[in-house]
Amino acid sequence: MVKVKLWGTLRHWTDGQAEVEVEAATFKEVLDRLSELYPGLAPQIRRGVSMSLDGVIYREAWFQEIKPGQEVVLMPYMQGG
Amino acid sequence: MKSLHISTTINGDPVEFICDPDEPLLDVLRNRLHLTGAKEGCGTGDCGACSVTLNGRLVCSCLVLGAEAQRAEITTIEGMAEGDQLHPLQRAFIDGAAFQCGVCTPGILVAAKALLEKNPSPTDEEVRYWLAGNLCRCTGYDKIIAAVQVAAAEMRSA
Amino acid sequence: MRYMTAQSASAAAMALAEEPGKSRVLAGGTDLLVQMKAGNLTVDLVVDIKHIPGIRDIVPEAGGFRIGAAVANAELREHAGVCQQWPGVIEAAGLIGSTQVQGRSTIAGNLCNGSPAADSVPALVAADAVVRVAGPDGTHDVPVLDIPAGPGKTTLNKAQIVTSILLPARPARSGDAYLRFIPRTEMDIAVASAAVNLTLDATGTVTAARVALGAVAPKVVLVEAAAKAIIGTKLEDAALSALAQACEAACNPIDDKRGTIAFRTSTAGVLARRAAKIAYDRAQGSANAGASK
Amino acid sequence: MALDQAKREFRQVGTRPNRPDGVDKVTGRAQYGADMTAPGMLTGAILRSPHAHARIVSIDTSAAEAIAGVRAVVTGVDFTPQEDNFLRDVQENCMARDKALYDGHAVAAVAATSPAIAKAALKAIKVVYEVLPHVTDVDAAVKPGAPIVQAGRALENVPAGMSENVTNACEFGHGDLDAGFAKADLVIERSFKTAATHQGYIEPHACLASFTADGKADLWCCTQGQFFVRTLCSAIIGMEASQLRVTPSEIGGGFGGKTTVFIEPVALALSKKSGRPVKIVMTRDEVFKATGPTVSSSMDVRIGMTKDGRITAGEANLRYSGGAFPCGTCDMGAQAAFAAYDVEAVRTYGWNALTNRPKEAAYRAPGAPQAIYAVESVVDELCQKLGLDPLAVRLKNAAHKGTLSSYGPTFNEIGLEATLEAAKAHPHYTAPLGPNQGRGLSCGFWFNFGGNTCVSLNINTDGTVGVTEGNPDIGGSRASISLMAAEELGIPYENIRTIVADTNSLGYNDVTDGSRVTFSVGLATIKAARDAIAKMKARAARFWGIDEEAVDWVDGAAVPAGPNAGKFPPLTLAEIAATSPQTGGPIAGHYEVNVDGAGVSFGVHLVDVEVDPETGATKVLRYTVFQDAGKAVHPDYVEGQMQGGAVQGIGWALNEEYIYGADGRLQNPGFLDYRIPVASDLPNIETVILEIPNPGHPYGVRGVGETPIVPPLAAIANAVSRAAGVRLTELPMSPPRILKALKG
Repeated sequence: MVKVKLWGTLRHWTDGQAEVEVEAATFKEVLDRLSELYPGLAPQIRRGVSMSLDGVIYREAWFQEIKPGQEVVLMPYMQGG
Repeated sequence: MKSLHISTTINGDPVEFICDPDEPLLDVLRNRLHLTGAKEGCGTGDCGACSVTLNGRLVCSCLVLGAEAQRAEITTIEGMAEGDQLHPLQRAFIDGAAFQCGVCTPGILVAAKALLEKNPSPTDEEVRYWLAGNLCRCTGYDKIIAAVQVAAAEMRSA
Repeated sequence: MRYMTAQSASAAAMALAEEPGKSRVLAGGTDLLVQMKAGNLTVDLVVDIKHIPGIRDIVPEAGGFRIGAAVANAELREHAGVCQQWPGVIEAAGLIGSTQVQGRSTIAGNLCNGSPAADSVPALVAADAVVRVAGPDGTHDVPVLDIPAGPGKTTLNKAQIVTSILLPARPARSGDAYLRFIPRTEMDIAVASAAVNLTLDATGTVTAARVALGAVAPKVVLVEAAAKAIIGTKLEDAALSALAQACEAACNPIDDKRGTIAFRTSTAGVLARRAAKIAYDRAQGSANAGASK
Repeated sequence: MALDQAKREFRQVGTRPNRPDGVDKVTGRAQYGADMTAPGMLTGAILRSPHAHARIVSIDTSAAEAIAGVRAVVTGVDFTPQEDNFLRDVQENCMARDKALYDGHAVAAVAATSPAIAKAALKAIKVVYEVLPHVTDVDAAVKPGAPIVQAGRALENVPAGMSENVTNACEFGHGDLDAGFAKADLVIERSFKTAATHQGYIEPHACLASFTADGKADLWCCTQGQFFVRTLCSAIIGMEASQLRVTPSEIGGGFGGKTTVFIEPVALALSKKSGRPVKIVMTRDEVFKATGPTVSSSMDVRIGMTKDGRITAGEANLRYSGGAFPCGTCDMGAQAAFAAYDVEAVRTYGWNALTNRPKEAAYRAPGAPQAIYAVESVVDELCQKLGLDPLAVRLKNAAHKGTLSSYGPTFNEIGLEATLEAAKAHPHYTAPLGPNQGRGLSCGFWFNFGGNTCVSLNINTDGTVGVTEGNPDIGGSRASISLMAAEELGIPYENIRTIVADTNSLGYNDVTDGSRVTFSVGLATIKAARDAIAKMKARAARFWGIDEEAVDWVDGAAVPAGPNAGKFPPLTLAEIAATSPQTGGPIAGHYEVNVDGAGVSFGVHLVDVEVDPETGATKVLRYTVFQDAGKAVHPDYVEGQMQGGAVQGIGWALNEEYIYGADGRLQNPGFLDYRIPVASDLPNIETVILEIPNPGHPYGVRGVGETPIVPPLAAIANAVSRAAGVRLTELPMSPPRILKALKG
């Protein structure tokens, strides 16, 4: 199980939980499980989310492996100028 | 609108062109003569990217009519290097990384050359005020001022 | 549009008079071309006056200088005599636009463009300069104060052109100064400006003064009350405060993207005070000429 | 690809060679967007709405079409409506469909045989508008009863009951705010506003489109991302990406503003319709009215601090407006607001509201400068009121490894403390100040990112190397990339030529944004060089008849290693290249990747100003920028980013602003009254580069482009507020605003 930290906005669709647990080994699996378990998150996930893994931000790397114990944080899709 | 036939001198070369009476010299240079080194950043004399000299005076070519070039002497960035020898300012700008995007650079070089011809030993403040009409959005001007001073020093010792 | 180069003032006036459409005089073109580019001015005839003999000359006259209407400000600033005699006019002329604009712009053009914020106009008014106007009916001289008529407007008719501006002779112990306020250090239009021209007696008391403000009313303002406030003084603090107050009272500015009524009013007073001190120092022959550029 | 722990000594990286495009750019030879021409080219021009908000009742183009020399006219109906919201917004920003949403919104376009005819044709187009009420201020836009710019655009994250103009909402943070504020000795709450500012690149947008009868098209344009231009234009025009080749010209500045399209789809549509190449060059007026400014903002910030300078809680409400289209920049601002601080309780809320202004485009660290300005202003005021040293307070609260960041993740190695220490140690921090002078300090933060990147590296038979990359060189990146290739290959910098490719010559490259190019393209270049080296080692191994594994690459040559060490003389790159036809054919390396691991970036700015108490004029006296570059590949261009960003921030703080009249029209669409800093406004901008290697890059490189625009807003505001003795809370701090504050 991976603990996934959610930013404040997303908690509206997780019954207020700031952190949820999903069965996933990759970034893509995290996203898929979250969309299944919390359908309210799907629109944001479709628009784009990035993931921080132990403080390193992955913009859209689906196959990025998640190892047990790693800190997983969802973030809005990064943009720059 | 009746076109005008103009005879002029650009970078030492005799040049003839046809232009509309209301056509700015900048448009003539760029669109009719393919001297695209002068840039249009604003078209209203506020950015200096189109700087050239007209009878030895630094001007914005967007604020000169092509018609006024009749029998005038114009120099542009294309005339700054002598053959394959870059002007000291041009070298100093490359050496000193005095530009990032480079679109304001031709205008700044033309303006800086006019300054050094008038004042071979300007203070930094004099350089800054002289170039106040040449907008640069990339560099913060720091390296531009430094490069002008490097070239000025080289030209003084030459 | 037609473009013509006039070979004489009368030929220029004639052409302007005969043009049924919209006509404009071209000297430096730094305002005209901008207006044409903006598309809010469609011109049928442009008369380039730069080829009129003598119109690019500066000549001494009656102890002062006659400045041709097509003398570029860069040229004017290189004239040692004018610089020495009228430093305030020179600093005002030198503030018009960038170095590039200086290479083309003229004080006559600055005047004829009719902008309430024109830099050289308050200095010329303070100097009591006289404008020579040529028209189909000949030439006459007009005080510079009588030329502006409001934003973008002058009292000249369509066939009249300015051919020169006379900066008069001045008594000993005289000095002038011009200051403007802009948000940056260059490249802006004056938000408020002040020119002071004064003469001292041997004791350092002001015996004559002219104070003019720019950008604080539909046209340049000659503030006689401000001059009165300093005549008979040595610019003591009280006199300077009275000067500033008189200037503020003379302001009738607008709120716009460049400044507020309150800001323009208060700044006009500040600038007048500072300009008066510079002019005073100059009149005393002091080297302390803190030009704003 | 992680940092090469061994790669600590550099031979070329860190030097300052001349940029390869230098001569072209000092001789006027470099070709920018407007410098392109094509035989038979038409001039395109765009008709724009004079109204801030109006329904387009009808457009009659017949009179324009009847003018001799007019070859095509297009309006909104010539573009197929897009299903996708993002694409539809881009398209409708390029050409309005039912409503004109801001002053300057495109409503029709023409292509004609001369600029004069094009201008006449625009005048001949008759548009009937039904003028609608408008709103240009973000606070007004969220009020009940405000004119609705676009209905039905709110995302699911916007709470019910808000104005329909609110399209986006977000919340970040952690901890118990009430408990945090209860621990504070002093809590300050302030409201701030910042004006929209423009990127202000000197080169207006320009493009040349050539659409042929067989459905193929070429597009030349100045852009930060030719591949993204292809994505957008092919979707909008309804053609396959393979049929559209986009070639970037030299680019005259972008700063984020050239990451999207404005005129390119219009030029393509006109070219398609006319069968001729069509060039469109924006005027400066058009650039200001219709291309991307930043968001404007209205913000409330509350921060609690103990007497000894510990921040106990922070809260920010950020109301941004990205103009007439939905905009997610508030997400970035809300994440960045408190990123520099280690705070137990922090909460940020972001909102976006529609207004009748041009669509926001990215501008260096989009969203961060505003939020951090507000936060850093309040921190500074707390320091003032509690009598604390502002730098000591920043150090005391600085985020560091292990800090739970305000946007969620726990930080790993970050360079903020080291940057603050560098500022503390610098003589600027303790230099004396005169009367009416003040010193300001601010931290800044930006995420940086990597992104999709392809590099191709060709070994020429004469021993030189061509590098092909896909990101326009906006500030010397060809030099940096050449340096990294030279470093890796072990050959002289001069033997490498790096070019920027069109969209057919490489796979997809993300836009030049997110401070990504030196980091990502550099990484891909190093990898591509290693790919080529592996191939050259294989050739050498065959030549020597030994195993590939038994060959090393040392100083630009293959050398036998292990048991064969010293057995054969080294084979240089040039020698291997010269015989490549005989040894198996051309040698090239390439690398394709979506790079992650950019690492966040911090900067600290110090500034001294003097405020004229009688006029409110501010003079910047001294300015020093401290920033971690990871590894400065070409230090000149790193310094250039730091200096340029600082100066853009100075402009933002003091004078730059979009000014709208009561009629909803932009009052200052030109460089005369949109006042970017000029040379005489500024002191030298001193730079201090720190080099704390980024573990996500083989050479430790960290992006540097965006962070420098973040701190200046607050640094200047803090300096001005201290000099003036009164807290300024609205940008720009123009002289009338400062004078008003001074007079109470």
